[in-house]
Amino acid sequence: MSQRVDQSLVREVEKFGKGSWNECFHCGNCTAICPLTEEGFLFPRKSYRAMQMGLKQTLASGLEPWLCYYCGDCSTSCPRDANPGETMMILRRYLTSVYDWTGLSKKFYTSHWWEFIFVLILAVIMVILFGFINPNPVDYTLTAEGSVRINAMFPIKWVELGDWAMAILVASLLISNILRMWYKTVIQDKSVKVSLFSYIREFYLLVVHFITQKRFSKCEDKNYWLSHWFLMTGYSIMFAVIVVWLPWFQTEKVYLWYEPQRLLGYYATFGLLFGLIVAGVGRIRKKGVKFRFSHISDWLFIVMLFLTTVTGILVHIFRINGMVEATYISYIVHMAVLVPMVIVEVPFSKWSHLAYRPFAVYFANLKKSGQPVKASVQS
Amino acid sequence: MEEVKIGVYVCWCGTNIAKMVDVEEVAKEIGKYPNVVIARDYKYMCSDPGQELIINDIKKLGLNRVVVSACSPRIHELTFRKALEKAGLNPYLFEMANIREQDSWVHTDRVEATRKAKDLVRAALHKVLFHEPLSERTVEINPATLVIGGGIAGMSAALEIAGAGKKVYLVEKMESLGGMMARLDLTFPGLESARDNLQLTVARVMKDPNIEVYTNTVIRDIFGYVGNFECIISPNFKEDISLQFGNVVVATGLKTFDPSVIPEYKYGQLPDIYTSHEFEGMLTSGRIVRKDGRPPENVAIIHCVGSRNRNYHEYCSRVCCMTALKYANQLRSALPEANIFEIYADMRAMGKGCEELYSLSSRRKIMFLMFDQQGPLPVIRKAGSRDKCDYLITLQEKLSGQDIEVPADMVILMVGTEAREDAKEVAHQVGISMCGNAFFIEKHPKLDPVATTTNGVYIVGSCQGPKDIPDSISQARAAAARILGTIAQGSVTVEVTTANVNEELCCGCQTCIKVCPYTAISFKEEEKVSFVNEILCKGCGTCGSACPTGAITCRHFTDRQLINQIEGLMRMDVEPELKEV
Amino acid sequence: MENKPKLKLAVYWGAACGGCCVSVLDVHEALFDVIAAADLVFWPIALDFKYKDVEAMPDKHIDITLFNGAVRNSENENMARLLRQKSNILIAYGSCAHMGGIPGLANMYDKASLFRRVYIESESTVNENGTLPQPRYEVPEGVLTIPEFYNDVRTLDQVVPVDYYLPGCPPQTERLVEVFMAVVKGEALPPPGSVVGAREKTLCEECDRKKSDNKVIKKIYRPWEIYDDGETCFLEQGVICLGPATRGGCGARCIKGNSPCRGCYGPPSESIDPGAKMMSALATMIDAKEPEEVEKILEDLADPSGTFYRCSIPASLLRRKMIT
Amino acid sequence: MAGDKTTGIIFYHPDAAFYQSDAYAAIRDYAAGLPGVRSVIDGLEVDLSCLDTLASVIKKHDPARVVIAGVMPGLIKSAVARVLSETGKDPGNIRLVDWSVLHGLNGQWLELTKAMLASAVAGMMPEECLIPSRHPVHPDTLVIGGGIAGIQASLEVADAGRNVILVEKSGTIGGHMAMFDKTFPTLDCAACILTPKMVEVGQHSMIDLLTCTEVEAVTGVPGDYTVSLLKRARRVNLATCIGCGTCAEKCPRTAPSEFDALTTHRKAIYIPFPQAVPNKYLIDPAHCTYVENGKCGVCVKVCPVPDCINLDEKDQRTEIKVGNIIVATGFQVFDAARVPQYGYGKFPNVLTSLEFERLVNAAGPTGGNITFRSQDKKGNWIFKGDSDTPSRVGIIHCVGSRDENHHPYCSKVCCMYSLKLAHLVKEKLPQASVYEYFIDMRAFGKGYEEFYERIKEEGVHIIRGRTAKVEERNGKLMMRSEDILNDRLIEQEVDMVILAVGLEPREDAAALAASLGISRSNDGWFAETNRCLEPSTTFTGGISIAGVCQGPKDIPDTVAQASAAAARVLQSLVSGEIAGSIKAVGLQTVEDQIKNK
Amino acid sequence: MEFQPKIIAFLCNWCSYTGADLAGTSRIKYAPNIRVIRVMCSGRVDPTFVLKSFTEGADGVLICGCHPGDCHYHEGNYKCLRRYHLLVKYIEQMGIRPERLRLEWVSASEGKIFAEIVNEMVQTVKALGPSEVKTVVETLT
Repeated sequence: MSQRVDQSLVREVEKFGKGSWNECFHCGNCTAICPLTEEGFLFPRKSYRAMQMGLKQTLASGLEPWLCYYCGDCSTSCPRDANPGETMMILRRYLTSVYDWTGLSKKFYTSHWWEFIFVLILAVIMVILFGFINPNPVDYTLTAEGSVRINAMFPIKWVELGDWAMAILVASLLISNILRMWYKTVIQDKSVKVSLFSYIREFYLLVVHFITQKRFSKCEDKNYWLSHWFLMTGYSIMFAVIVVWLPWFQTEKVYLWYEPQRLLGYYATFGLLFGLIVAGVGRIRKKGVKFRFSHISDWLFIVMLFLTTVTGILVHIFRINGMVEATYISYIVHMAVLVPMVIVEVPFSKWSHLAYRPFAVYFANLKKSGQPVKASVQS
Repeated sequence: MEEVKIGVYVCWCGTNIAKMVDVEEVAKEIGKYPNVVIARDYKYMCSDPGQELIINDIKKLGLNRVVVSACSPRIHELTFRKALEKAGLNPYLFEMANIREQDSWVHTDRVEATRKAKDLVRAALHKVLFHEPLSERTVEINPATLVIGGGIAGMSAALEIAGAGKKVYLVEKMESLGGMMARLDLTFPGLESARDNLQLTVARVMKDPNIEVYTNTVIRDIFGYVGNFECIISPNFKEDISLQFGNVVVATGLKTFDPSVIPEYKYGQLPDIYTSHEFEGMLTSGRIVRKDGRPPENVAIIHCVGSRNRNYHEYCSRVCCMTALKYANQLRSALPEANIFEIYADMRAMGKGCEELYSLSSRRKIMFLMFDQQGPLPVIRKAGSRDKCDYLITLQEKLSGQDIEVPADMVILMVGTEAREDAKEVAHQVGISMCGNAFFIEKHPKLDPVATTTNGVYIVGSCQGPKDIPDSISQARAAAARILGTIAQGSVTVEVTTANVNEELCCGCQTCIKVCPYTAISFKEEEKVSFVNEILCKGCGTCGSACPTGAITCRHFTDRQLINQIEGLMRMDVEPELKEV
Repeated sequence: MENKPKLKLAVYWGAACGGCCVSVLDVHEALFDVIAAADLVFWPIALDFKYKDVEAMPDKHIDITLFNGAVRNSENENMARLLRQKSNILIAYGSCAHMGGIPGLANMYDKASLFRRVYIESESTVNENGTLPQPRYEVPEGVLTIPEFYNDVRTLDQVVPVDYYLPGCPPQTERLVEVFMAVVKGEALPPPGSVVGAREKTLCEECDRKKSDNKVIKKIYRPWEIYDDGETCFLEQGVICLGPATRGGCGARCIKGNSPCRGCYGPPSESIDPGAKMMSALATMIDAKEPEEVEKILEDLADPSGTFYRCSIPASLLRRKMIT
Repeated sequence: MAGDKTTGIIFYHPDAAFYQSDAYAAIRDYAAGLPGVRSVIDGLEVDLSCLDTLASVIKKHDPARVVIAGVMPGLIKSAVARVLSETGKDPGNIRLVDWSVLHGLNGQWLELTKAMLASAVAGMMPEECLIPSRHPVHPDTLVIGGGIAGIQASLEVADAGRNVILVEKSGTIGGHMAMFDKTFPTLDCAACILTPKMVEVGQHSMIDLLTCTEVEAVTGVPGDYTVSLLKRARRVNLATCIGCGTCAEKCPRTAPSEFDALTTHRKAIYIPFPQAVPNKYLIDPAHCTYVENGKCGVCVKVCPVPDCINLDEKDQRTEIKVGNIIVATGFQVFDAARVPQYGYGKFPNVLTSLEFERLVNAAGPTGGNITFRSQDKKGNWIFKGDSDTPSRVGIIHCVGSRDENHHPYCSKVCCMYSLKLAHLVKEKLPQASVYEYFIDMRAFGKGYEEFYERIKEEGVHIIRGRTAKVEERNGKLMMRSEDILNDRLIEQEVDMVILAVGLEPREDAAALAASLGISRSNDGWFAETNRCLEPSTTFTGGISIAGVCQGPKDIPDTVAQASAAAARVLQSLVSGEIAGSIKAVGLQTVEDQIKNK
Repeated sequence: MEFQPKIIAFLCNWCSYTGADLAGTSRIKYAPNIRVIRVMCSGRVDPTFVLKSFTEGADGVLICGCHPGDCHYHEGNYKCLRRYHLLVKYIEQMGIRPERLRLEWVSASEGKIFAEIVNEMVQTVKALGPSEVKTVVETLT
């Protein structure tokens, strides 16, 4: 079935970031130099091409943008300065909006105001919630160890409840988007039929890729992978301890440095800081192709995550040193950054790649192991 | 007949020859032959004293044949011929034996090398015996030039020649000058005004007192040869005029391919499908609209129409890719919102500034779609009412590997170029040949791209093969250079060692006529003999060996000379003797 | 004319078919002029003279000898020498004396193989003992001799010096009469070694067929393989005709009989080999550029030596097949 | 006409910053003051790429005729034409003034731009107004560069009986063409057709051939140039050297042979190649022991001709007078080491096309055997005739060309020569597989497309897809490419890779352009006066350009252009006068011309 | 003493003769049995010359011309090719080994190839032994 070419798609995608849409003369250099591309999943050129020609369906059903980890080799060696790497980045944003049924993702990506205001509203809500509606008076008493009694000030049970509510909201949004991704990329692709067994057999990939990001390590420059891995693991650990094990993690007792809470917390903090600094400095210096074109949404994510981390550190320092007001204020700020970040980024924006990436690897392997319905391309 | 007196000179070339060949022995042995008046060996024959030696011997001893045995004749034949001339002897009464490049330098056995040297010198001796004095011949050049075709190539050639103050007759079949370029709006890659540039050229031609322009004129007949051509023309199809000129420039250009023979493109069946040349008209008028007056929202440009496809023409028409890019840019500025599609095969943007135009076009939101010009061609069909466009073009897109359809309200077919219908007639008139594609054949595809095998006839511009404006102009001027060269000399020297027909022997079988690549041989109907036009002959000698009667002799390489040379080579053991002349 | 003594004329045949002698008879009414001017002193086919009679003649007794036939055996050679000695003018008469002629084709074989074929293998032969001719054979009555059969066929001039050549197979009788009458009238004789009774130009000149420059051979035909239109040059129809490389003078009689020229009049003066020029011309006409194509076209040319040297193998540069 | 203010001038420049420059202010002021100019529109006020604003501005000013001036004004011509035709005006009244052709004419740029504008406003072509003065012409012609372009131009002029001084930097004429094996698409051998021309130059009585000579400075006016030449010491007497080669036989020093693209070694005293013209020896001072430290002198001792070799010879400067100059300096090939991903210089069997051209040449280092590079005793990588032959050869197109990282332009000849090289591999090694990776196949000339088809039929694998990198894996070279037309990723194992390197301006092109006073285009090639009508003339009168130094081109186009350059020379020599420099024509003259019209 | 054949070579001026010169300037060594006759074009080589060479005692005849398509005179080498094939057929019929007559295309850059051809041909002819033509013709006269 022939698809209609459509120049409007370029205009549509353009809203997700500034690319060099027509520079490419299709020499295939980018695909050939990419260490991650493989038979059946040729990119970046083919994704670029689908976008250029306006082949919406091809694009939506493609997993390729998620298989790219943006090492930038393609862009560096591109003979036409067409920047295929950035195009893949933009396509990831576009696809995020394609999977998102709420339409918010598209709003956030294509309008900064939408995103800012949404974040701001959430932040204000948090400040109001923690700062003004909180019925507890400021508790100046310290624990025996001399730390601030934060759990008393902000009842941990309520916070945990809120945590869970937020997690469920975010997770359900994300899962529904992942299901849509699955539907568009696996089910709608009529060229392969995936058996149930494959779903089970390939499942480990999801886990492995989530934890190791080992595809990224196939890129030429291993440093990117390392810093990204630190960031990811730090983030994941932090996420897990504050959402799932909050009561265990956030107690009034001050743990000794070798106790797991402290170690996990420090590792996560280190991982986050290291990853964020590398990404941030890289972006400021525009060192390396992948940092050359930073979208505002990238910045927002980095800044909010950075602020969350910093405020978290401050809460920690203030708390163990018994600085009551500083602790409470920093905690409110921490919440005012963290919550909007999680709600905006996890299902609708940059963060979601943490989920889409391993799923893409998983789906790609499903497709590979699936029965070809017919030869898709003649040779 | 005067007695033959031969001087033989054997060169040492320092040690180059002497090391491997006993030159003294060679000279001694050759000296024994009758008619050999003197046989010397000398260190450097090519040096001034060496040449003096020969000159003095010619003068003192009355030598009338000279043999030098030294290096390759490709190096010093001319040197020694000049020495003979200096001594007052005809330079062709000379023969060279190559005992360096083909003897001393390639052998390791001194005895064998010396033997070989003797053979070679003896062979030269036998050959030179039959040498005849030959004289350089020249043809006077009529300084006027005929240029056939008033396109940019023809005009450029005319201007270049006229600029040197020489007469040019410029004959154009159509009503006005300009040819194909007159149809263009802009030129590629600079997007300059074709019209301005053309008008400038036409004005210069019309103003030039040395150019006589005949428009609306056909050439009835051309006869003659280099330097002395004549033609009959009929200006405005009225009474005939005869013109005399020394050289001819053929600049008849080409014509465009008729796309109605390609069923897929439905040219002539659907209203808004245009050839590139029709589209130029729209660009000039500033009105790019459909037949019903609405501007198109989708414009598709299809490349390689009639080119690079065995069903039509196998060759590439060279200019269409760049023209198509030019259109894309012009469309983009005239219709900023329109979707523009370039359906191309290979983007041939190879001239100076062309790749840059391609990349500029790429940046201007033009969708490039690649098809296989040899595979199934794109098909244009009428769109349905819900398609929001007039036509749909379906094709297999090669860069995405997908079957796609392209919406279009207007389709521009980049028609290829082909030789004109009357090319054969022109070729016949001026005596040049055509290749399989009916373009005229140049004398040498690399080093002589504008001359033809017929002396004094030059082909320039697209009649030789498709080309763009600057290349056509370069060719036109190249021809002008050649013509100005001959005019400056006033005459051309023609080959000395030509073929010649002995009419006493020629039986008129006409075997030789087709053998000659230069059409130098013609058949004289009255005498029933062949005739070599020695102005056209280049002296290859192929006719001489094709002639079954022996009527054709090839000067300086006659049967007798060569047979004698063979005898000289082989008869080493017999008593030294030379046949009497 | 009456005052002059009559010329003494001799005609002899070597290895020949007799056609040349018949061509002499073909003078018809001109015979009276000949008889009036000449006495025939020797002509084995018509008059009963013996060798002895010739031997008895003083040297240079005969004014003109027409020697036809090639030199095939010792008798031919001896007679050639004898007649040379007794004749003022020795004319090689006809293709065989001139160039070896049809008997010259035997130079494609050697004596042994010819004998084997003729005396042993040929279908009509019964020769159980395999007896072969012996030049000398002793019988009780004495020694029998027959001429010795040579290994090669030679032209007359390869045996003795020849004054003139009168080519043809057989020569056009008119040419003979012309030459003869010229001698009789005492006209200046051409330089010795000349070909007389033939033209300097080759046959095409007197051939009436339409000729053009369109000599392009895509396939070689034998005459019976095409429908000859009777008008167009044979070569242009793909049929090998030796006319372009063969002296004229015969009146293009073969051509008029719709048969291509076989070259009996021999090559023109500039050719040192009778067939090479024609081979060269013919090859030039072949319309092919690839070696395979050329070979393919040449496949139809089964017998180059028999085609281009039909009447002239002994006079060719190679003279015979190399059998060692 | 001057009375009515009917002309609107639109300035168009792709770079908006230009509108802020002083130069632009001067041009704009000048234009506004020209007679007949009604209004000036530019990118400061109007987004010229927006049709609507353009339309409203044009409607507001309502000019009867429009002059669009700037860089590539043709880009908006059709927009203006559309607006004019929609408002009922004649779109035929649009004039374009493209001053980008003046690129590089620093001093004269403003004057000439004004002149072009003035003439366009007056309804004339610049060429009609910029009428150079006429000068008497010196009968001699200088040709710079002895490649095929220089050879052709020299012969063209000399055959007309005019004196030519042909200056060549190296020791022989012949240029790059002499290094080639075959020429596409007819596959005739380059030496067969070139060497007779070289010999002709060497023996021509009207050509004064100066090898080892460079042009240092040019002064004077068209028709009467004084050229200072630097004659590098050849150290071998051209007149007496007999080319015997004894000296080279005994010379102890070697150096890479330029003619063999550095794939073989020659002696320090050498003939560039056996068919060199002049066929005389020369000394490479960079590698001569005597020149270095005054010791050695073996060549002098063994030379059979007395006083032929003079190791102490010094460079000389001379001056000559000429009327015309033809510049035919050619090109240099792109340095493949600049594309590190192809591993040139790292892997011995990654070669440039020029190296392969020598390798496959019957007169080359291996006598035409295609063999691997191997190390000699001194450790140099060289070609030897008896080494192994490759069974798989990859050819990569567009190395250094069509690449924003290097040269954005297309080198024009690489596609065709690559096809030719593929054919030569197939011809010499019928069993070998050849993989050719291209982007767009540019088979544009007469017989080229047919040649392309023929090569395909010969079984060469022709793959659309640029090779991204060449790596070594298990001792084999691995080429990684996308096979775009077959939707595959190819990792092709090969034994040898040929890099189709592009052409680039010679290193010394800038210096030469400066001394000649000619301009260069953005990419460094010498610039012609008018891209459309004047492919071989320059703004400096009496100086023509020919061949690749003007832009990449194939041999026939080079030859045609060389002849075209000669045509202009002959025109002046035959008529006895020469046109002066266009750039020397003052604005006043132009204005006078316009007034007189 | 080893049999030293004599081979007559007809070389065209533009490609093959230049190629043979190149062998010299490149100092490539080859067997000394070759005797070169220069003609302007291989199309000039008349079968008469070849036959004459054989009767004069040549043990082999080599004809060299420009490669197909390269002829300085456009098509002379094709004429030569056709004559060569006919000639080979003829001499074979006349009992001369066809190996004694050889046609090769040698370009101006193929000095080495020329040397190889010569060496190869000398080897071939040596193996065939002396040509019988001259002896046969001599015994007849």
